[in-house]
Amino acid sequence: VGGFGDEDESEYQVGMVYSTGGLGDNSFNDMASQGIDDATDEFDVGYQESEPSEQSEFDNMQRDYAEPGDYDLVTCVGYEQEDALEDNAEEYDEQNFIIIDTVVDADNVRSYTFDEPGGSFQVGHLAGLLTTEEFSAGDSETDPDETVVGFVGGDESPLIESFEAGFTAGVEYANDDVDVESIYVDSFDDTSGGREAASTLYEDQGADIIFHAAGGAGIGVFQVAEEEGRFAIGVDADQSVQEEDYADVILASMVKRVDEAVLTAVESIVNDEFEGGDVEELGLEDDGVDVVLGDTIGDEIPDDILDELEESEEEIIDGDIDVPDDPDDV
Amino acid sequence: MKTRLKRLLRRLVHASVLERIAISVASLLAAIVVGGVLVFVSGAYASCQAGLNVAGFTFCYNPMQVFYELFFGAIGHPLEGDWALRNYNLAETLAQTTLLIFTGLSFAVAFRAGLFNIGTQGQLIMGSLATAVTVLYASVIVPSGFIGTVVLIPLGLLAGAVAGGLYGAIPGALKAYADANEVITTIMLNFVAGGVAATLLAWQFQDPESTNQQTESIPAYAEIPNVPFLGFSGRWNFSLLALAFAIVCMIGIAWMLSRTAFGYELRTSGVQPEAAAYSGVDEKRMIVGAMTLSGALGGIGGSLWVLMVQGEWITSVPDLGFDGIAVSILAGNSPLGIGASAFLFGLLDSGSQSISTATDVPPELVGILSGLIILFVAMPEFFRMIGGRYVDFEDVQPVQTDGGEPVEGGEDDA
Amino acid sequence: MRNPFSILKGWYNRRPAAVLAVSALTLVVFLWATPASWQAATLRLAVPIALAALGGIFAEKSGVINIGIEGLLIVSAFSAIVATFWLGGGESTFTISHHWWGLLAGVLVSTLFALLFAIVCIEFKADQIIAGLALWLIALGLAPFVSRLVFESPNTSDVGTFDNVTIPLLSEIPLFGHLLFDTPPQVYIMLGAFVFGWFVLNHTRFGRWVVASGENPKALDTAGVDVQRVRYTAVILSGVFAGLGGAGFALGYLGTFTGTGETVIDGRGFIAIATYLLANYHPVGALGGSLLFAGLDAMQTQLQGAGISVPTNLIQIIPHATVIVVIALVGRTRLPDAAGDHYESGED
Amino acid sequence: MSEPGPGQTDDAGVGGTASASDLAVHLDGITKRFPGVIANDDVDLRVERGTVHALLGENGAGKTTLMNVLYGLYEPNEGDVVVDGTTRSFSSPRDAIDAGVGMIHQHFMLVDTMTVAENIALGNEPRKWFGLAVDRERVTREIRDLCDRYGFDVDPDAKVADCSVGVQQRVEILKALYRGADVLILDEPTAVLTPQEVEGLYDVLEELTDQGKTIIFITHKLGEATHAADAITVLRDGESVSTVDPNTTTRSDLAEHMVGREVLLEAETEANDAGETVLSVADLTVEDSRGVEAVSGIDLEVRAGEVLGIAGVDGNGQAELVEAITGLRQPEAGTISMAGAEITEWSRRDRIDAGMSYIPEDRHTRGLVMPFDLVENGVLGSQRAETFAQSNQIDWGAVREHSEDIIETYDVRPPNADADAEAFSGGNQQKFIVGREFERDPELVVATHPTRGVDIGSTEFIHERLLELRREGVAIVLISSNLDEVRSLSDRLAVIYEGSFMDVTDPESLTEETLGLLMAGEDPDDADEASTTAEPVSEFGSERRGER
Ligand SMILES: Nc1ncnc2c1ncn2[C@@H]1O[C@H](COP(=O)(O)OP(=O)(O)OP(=O)(O)O)[C@@H](O)[C@H]1O
Ligand SMILES: Nc1ncnc2c1ncn2[C@@H]1O[C@H](COP(=O)(O)OP(=O)(O)OP(=O)(O)O)[C@@H](O)[C@H]1O
Ligand SMILES: [Mg+2]
Ligand SMILES: [Mg+2]
Repeated sequence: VGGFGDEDESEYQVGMVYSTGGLGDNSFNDMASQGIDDATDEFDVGYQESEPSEQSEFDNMQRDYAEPGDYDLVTCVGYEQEDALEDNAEEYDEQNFIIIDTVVDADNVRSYTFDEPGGSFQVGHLAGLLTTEEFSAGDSETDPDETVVGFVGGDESPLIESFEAGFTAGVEYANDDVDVESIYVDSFDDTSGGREAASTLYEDQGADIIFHAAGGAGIGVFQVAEEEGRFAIGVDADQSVQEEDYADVILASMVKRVDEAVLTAVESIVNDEFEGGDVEELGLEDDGVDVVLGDTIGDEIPDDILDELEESEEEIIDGDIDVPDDPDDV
Repeated sequence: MKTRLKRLLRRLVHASVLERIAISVASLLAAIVVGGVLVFVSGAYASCQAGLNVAGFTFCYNPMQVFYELFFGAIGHPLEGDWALRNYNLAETLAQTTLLIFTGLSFAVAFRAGLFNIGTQGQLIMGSLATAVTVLYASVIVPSGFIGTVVLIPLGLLAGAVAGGLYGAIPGALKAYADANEVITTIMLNFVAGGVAATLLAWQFQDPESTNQQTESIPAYAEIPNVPFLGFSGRWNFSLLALAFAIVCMIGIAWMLSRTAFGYELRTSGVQPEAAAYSGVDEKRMIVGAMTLSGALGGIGGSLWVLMVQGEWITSVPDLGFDGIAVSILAGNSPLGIGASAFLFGLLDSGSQSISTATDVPPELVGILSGLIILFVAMPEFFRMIGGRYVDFEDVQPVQTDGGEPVEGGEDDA
Repeated sequence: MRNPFSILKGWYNRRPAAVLAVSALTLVVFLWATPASWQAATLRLAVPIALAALGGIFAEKSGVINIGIEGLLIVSAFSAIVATFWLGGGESTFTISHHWWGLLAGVLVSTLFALLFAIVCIEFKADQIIAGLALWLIALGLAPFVSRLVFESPNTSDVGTFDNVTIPLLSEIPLFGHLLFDTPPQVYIMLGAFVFGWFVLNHTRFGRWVVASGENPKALDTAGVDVQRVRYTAVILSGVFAGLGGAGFALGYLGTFTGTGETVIDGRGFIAIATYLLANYHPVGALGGSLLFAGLDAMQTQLQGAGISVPTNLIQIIPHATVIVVIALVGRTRLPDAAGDHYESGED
Repeated sequence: MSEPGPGQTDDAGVGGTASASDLAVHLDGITKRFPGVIANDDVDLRVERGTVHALLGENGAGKTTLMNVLYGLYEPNEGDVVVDGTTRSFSSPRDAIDAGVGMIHQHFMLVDTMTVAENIALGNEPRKWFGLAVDRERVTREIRDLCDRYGFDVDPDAKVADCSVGVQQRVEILKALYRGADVLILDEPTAVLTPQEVEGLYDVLEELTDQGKTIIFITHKLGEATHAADAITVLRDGESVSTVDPNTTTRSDLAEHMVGREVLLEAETEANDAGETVLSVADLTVEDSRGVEAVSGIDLEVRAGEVLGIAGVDGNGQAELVEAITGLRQPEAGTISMAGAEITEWSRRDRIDAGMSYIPEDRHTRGLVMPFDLVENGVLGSQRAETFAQSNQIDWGAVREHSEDIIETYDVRPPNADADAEAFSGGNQQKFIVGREFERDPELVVATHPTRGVDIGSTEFIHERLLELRREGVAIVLISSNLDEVRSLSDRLAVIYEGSFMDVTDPESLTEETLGLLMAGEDPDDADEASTTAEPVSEFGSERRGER
């Protein structure tokens, strides 16, 4: 029995398994989705998507694509899928997989990781410099008297902690006197949790800039930033474009080019060049992670600050600055 | 509350088996019809390249296709070429069936004792964590291989039953000794279980190698083994052995309820606690006992989830406990009916994956369907009104043999 | 054991002036000592709990246990967001009037679901607890289902939130002025609804009938009042209140709706039920209880922000654990005698 | 008041002598059918204005149904309801209320948690503030006025739950009067009252008729009908048998109309030698569910082959006393011993095993599991006894045999062990319980209201069996609010009032009047000095009719 619509007759088929934040997060998952959409435009590729709402569903969703053997590539988005994929890569050793944000050591899996600490260091540097300056843009302004900036994390996993570590290191690099206050929402989709965290940081702790790595929960951070007339820094995608309603509070975004990763993986399949077992590390040097200034207010950031950012970027790439990936090591 | 439950139970126990089956089937069909209409109508709002054009709208979803995928996809598309009985989809369905038998029994046992245990989910979380941890720690001292299997699996099940049972005993004791409404406490204890289990994990049992919140994987020999030749492929998360165990437990509970003094007392407590007390049942102990048994069954469900499906404990435990409520209610809370009902919900669950891969219809449809099924099962009166035109459902007529006090009206009198 | 609420009342009857003075002083110290962001968050987080509890009070006092109130919160929150989104022409919108229409839509949808629930329970004599659970499960599936159609994700887009409505002068009052008089509309709605609900229950004929219908429907029937109609009205009212709560929460606080897991409502409807049971169906007590649970909820982030490192998972269960402890201490509140029973006139 | 007519008249009798305009109520050929039952079959009832009209009949005769038709709760299948000369069709109580009909139901229709004033005004609340709020002051004022007019002493602000039954009845009457009722229907108003409260009620009825109200009074007690009514209509099996004038009709005539055959009004007991003490209770204090002391320091002793009767108005601690003895409630103080062993701390289970049988007051909630069939009910209480359960597995074959034996011996009808308990009529349910409890081979039987709601035939049978057990040397505690029953069956009779025994005596030595005083908590010795005219009990107060 078929549907009312027509069947997909593309030559190559890709199965997408997203992370639990789900599509519509305007950041991580949407970037991956962007990548596969780009790929369908460029190649004769069709795809199916699965959006698990629980971590325990990853295993089944990966199997669903691997079991029939009809898919040329299964894309696993997010570090949460690591354990499930470790098993499945072994059981379905003929199936090609890629995984994003973590490493699975198997011959049929290609892993893509990003230098999140490096990117976060950069936005931390930016925040650390701005918070003590008198800066206003849109309806927001900094408070030069308060030397606090904030970080809101999705969950307390090593990956998200590496954002915090890089961010904190960047802030301290900019100014030793500035403190970073962090709150973890324990969810990537709880807007209200993001709100509460941001309220606490802006109102009670006196933060004037918050960097979030909390997926959909980060929207709560933007909402409060707008209400309080403060700034926020986006993550994964250029959120001043994706969340244009908040463009007037988003200073910059720490972008991870997940779309590029997906696109190149599909390309390698189409060109029959796919190689498993490799880890592709995407960092500042190849723009795998990057600081993208806010679409609306980014150009108001003083040039001297941007110059300093460029210098620190060089130093990281050259290895002169060693960015920690654990908040305890900062 | 007491009279309400009493009346409900009376009505459920009262309805003949045939009527119960008729109502369950009718509820299922009604839910499918409503769900089908929903799918069709929502197709008008979805976007698709081609669809069915009616009255200026483009309908993207074909309800027939959706239900085809839901029911046949779940057993591996038997009407299409090269179908094998022991296929992957059926294995998924049966794995889910196995787990749901336990959570369904868990709800049923409490319900038959007059208790609404909404807390099977929490009991399952506790049971599954206990299983994983026990097996992991024991595997250090128990030799691997066959002996390991023989020792670790019963040990894991026992740990699950004990932990689930203890966690079920809490709301039982709160009800018996502090008069706390079990509907509220069990719902709250579900939330608490999630938080406590995650905290315990972080505190002691986290797999240091993993970025996820999970324990280490249990050794392969502690996973429930596959039946050679007969069984499904070993790489799938299903074992006939576990299903057989579930069926044995199901029959055991049915036997317990109908044949033993404890079962008799439990059922009596469920329909008429005053009569149970009159017959010498200690009401408080019965409440705690029934909740403990109910929790233990939920805990075993959790054990099997770890030992058969997941292979480790992770913080996101699937909603098997909530589905168990639906399973049991559809089965009229009869242990033997739960087998069929669990299979149906197993189909729905595994079919929802077929839906999400084979169609564009959001798989949340399945959640709506199970809600609708429960809603329809809850109102037998609806079907009686419809069915009453064709069949005479009323099976009990008051017997008036002498001038004694009139028999009370229907069960639903105010 | 006695309900703490009635104990308080006992004290109040003996020493009203002293009790008032002590309460006022406690409140002042409390307002002064706790962080402003926490107070504001508490008030806003209380909205869905308090309004759902008020709705639950009406339904249950009339004899219909509406455990599906959680489902009503879900559908109203979700449909409020969707309606606001659509009014904005499919774009995210920040036009305030759209939010008001969205609120109306949320309340309407919730009321429709309540009507459905009433028909199922009253007309078709469904078991109320099971039908309520079904209502919750249906809502739990329906919201993300529709969300995927509209937004291609179980989570909706962001439509922004209501702006604060500031009442001049009053908002200048120290300590609580900014809290009560410089706040988004749903907080005013909540407070207004409680005054309305309390008045209706205690001072109007309908309020008396609701009580009688839940305690002894036959008495009401023989007094010449149509019990079914009273129950229909009460259940529909519960839909209206829950709708205001869900839609107000979504549009005034969240701006989006998250459909994964237990959705963004996340058991607040159940906490509402616990709240009114604790308050023994008294609206004022229910409001207090809602503030308590909302305060505990808001405390999680406060503790983290203050650098107190208690595991997050443990902090998050504080409200739920509190419900259990309080219920165990208070014991069972007396449900209305006929709660859960069907009533049909003319049966003996 | 009408002329005293001949003892028995046809339907046109008492009512027929008055012109139609004097009839406050005329029910003309009412037929009301329920599935399987014709509750009223072409019933005629004519009630004159300003009179008390009694409606007399056995359980299930159709009295309540007929009045529910008049009150608009049921619509009749056939016949007309004529009130004040106009034919009405009531579709709800609202219509009846508007036509000036008020009804005080057998079970009070009061909301316990609300105040007297709120109950009285329910559904008719006056409003203030543009119709927004209930005008409570006005309600209170109007109730005070009514109380003054009819000489009631009722506090409008009291919670109904705190009022005594007698006061609650007055609240019901006030409720009807508040709605402007001219016709008041009282359904078995005396069932819950002490003899003294009954007297008070008669005064109220007189006051009401003096003020022009019409009263319809339902009862199945002959004495009440002859005592209080100006006319009596007898219903039997849903049909109106006759309408008679109480002044010219004898009680035995009425009884014959009611039952359709001649009736023996007393049971026979013979002397019996009592043996060893089986049950002894010392200084027992028990609290009820609300924590109020319900039984205060009771002592009692029952010996083998002896029946101890306990009389009293319901709610004076009988229920708590029985529950303490049978192990369903833990006493606060005192001891209970059975056959020499102290059993105060024993569980209910242990007491059953020790040979204690218990016929509970409420067969619907305790004595039988309604949705279970009689086989399953036959093992209730014995489910762990050796005879039926080995190693906790119930031998259903043996249980079935046992239940079928009970059904046969105790003539339970229909003799179908597979039918659910709730499908049996009350009398047959009771026979089954009695059989189960008697066949347990008991040492002690605690029988609470063993014949309540049971028809005369079954009552006789249960009494016979009870006396048989007594002959076999079983100790029996008999609690009943039916005075005839306790007095005729007991060897010794205790009267309980507010948790204490007023007196324990030989029932023969008690008059109806002293018994009434004792049940009302008054010391008959004081009363005896005041009035020396104690009536012989057998007359059942019918002589007092003349005093009106
Ligand atoms: N709602 C009902 N449905 C079915 N049968 C009924 C109903 N109400 C009454 N009956 C039947 O009608 C008959 C008359 O009942 P009714 O209550 O009028 O008797 P009654 O004379 O008031 O008896 P009692 O002295 O016990 O109050 C009985 O056989 C009873 O079973
Ligand atoms: N008979 C009456 N006449 C006039 N006003 C009254 C009367 N009874 C109560 N009131 C007033 O009505 C208001 C509400 O009374 P009520 O006691 O019903 O409400 P409450 O105190 O909110 O409820 P609760 O009894 O649960 O505490 C109070 O202000 C009370 O003073
Ligand atoms: Mg009756
Ligand atoms: Mg009657």
